[in-house]
Amino acid sequence: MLSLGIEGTAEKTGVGIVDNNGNILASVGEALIPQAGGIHPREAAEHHAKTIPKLIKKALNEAKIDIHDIDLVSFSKGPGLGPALRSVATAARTLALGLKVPIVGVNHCIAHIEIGRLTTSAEDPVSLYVSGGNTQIISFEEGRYRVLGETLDIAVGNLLDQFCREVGLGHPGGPIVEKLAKKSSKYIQLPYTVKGMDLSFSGLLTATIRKYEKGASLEDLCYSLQETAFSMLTEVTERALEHTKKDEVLLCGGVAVNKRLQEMLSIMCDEHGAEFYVPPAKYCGDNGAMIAWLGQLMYKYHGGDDIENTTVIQRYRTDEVDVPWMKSLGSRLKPP
Amino acid sequence: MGLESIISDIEISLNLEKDAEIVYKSIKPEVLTAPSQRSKLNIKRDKKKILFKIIAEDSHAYRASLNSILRWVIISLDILKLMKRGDI
Amino acid sequence: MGLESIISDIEISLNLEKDAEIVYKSIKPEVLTAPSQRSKLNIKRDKKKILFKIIAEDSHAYRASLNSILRWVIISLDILKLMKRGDI
Ligand SMILES: Nc1ncnc2c1ncn2[C@@H]1O[C@H](COP(=O)(O)O)[C@@H](O)[C@H]1O
Ligand SMILES: [Mg+2]
Repeated sequence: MLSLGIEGTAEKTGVGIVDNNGNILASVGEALIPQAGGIHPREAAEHHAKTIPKLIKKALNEAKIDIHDIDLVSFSKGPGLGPALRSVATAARTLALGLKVPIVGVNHCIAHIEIGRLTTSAEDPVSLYVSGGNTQIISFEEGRYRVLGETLDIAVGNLLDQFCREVGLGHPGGPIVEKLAKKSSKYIQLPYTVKGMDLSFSGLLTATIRKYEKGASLEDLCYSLQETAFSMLTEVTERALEHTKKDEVLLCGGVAVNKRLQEMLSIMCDEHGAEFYVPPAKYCGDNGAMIAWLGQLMYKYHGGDDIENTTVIQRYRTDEVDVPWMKSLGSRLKPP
Repeated sequence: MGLESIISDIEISLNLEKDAEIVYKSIKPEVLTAPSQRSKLNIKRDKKKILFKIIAEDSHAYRASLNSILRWVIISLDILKLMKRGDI
Repeated sequence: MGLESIISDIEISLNLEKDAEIVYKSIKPEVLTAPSQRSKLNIKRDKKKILFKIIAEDSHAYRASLNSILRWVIISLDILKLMKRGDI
């Protein structure tokens, strides 16, 4: 059974094809490069409208299959930008109705976790999901993924993107910050804001920009920005690990490709006797394969959606969805 | 401004009735749920015609609603085209 | 493409009938002479309403015609606004 997944919650369009055994036959994508002011919802909507048909063809070619071989259509129902989501939902409905196959709208955040579990050995991890639009610390408990902590304002990827935009560097900001950070080891004091397992990045952004305007070097600021933001993320993930008594950490989302963040989390996991996992780079950021795969899981356990119930959910909460395929491995305390 | 309202009825005719049904069903959930503070939308289908009504308070609201509707129609038609050609 | 035509009737209501008459007379020459290979335009007035009809072969032609009409209406209304405020 083949699932075609369409991703389009933000500026990146993705199409993936995955079978019901979790074999990824195709995953193709194309990102909109935003203008100076960031991602405009209607621009993203237009980008998806123009790009989805092209990517569907590309994915089918990559998978070496015909469109009529598709048995299931899945799409990112939310969370995300309203106009962007609507383009994707319309395309998915047309495809499912035209092919006369079931349709499933899936939760974008859960898709990141499930593609992470599919492409690593993680089974029941504490997941740190870090992207341009979301920052969440997630753990499976009693039938659902629970959000133990999250950003109280902007996502960590957005922190990096906005900083680079403000100082005249490119987009996305993450790789630029990572590259410049390697050229420094001089820490400049910046605001560190953790409240329990929640975090705040907006003060950190403002302070970093202010220091730039006062003449601090970009290399030192990128190093300091990473060290501060990533220490915050590592601290809350450590707390979640202790709180849940799980022994795995999964890092996912676009920011997960960052080697320094991977290093910090890996060290923290070693200290706790926990396993650390991160998906291959192509499955970290937004992609169609994760939507296709979660579609397979949702269809197997919940069945398809009625067309009338495929309306998008801009603020789709991670903990709204029953995930019956997940089984907690329990609180396994290590022997002394 | 001197403008009180813009009301428009848009009739989009497709070549095939079954295509019109698919496009109509694909777009209807968006038309009925799209957030619109200064405009109202409605959608109907009559054989191979899809009928939209936009009631807007100003030209910006009208244009935004119309652009959304056209975007949805076009993407739906583009997806239908993929399935017909059999060129993949 | 699967699209045969787009036909729309647009009713723009102004606050004042005399404004509608001015806008109608200002726009009518453009509407009747606008080059349009893939669309036809018509304009009428009924009291304070200006009524447009667009018949287009495709979405691009439709959007182009609509954008022209809205642009003309808006500029005409902006000029009227100048005269009402007495700030020139
Ligand atoms: N090497 C990197 N380091 C940090 N962030 C990154 C890196 N590469 C990409 N990102 C960020 O990942 C986000 C996109 O991920 P996503 O929203 O999951 O597609 C953007 O905010 C990027 O700035
Ligand atoms: Mg994402």
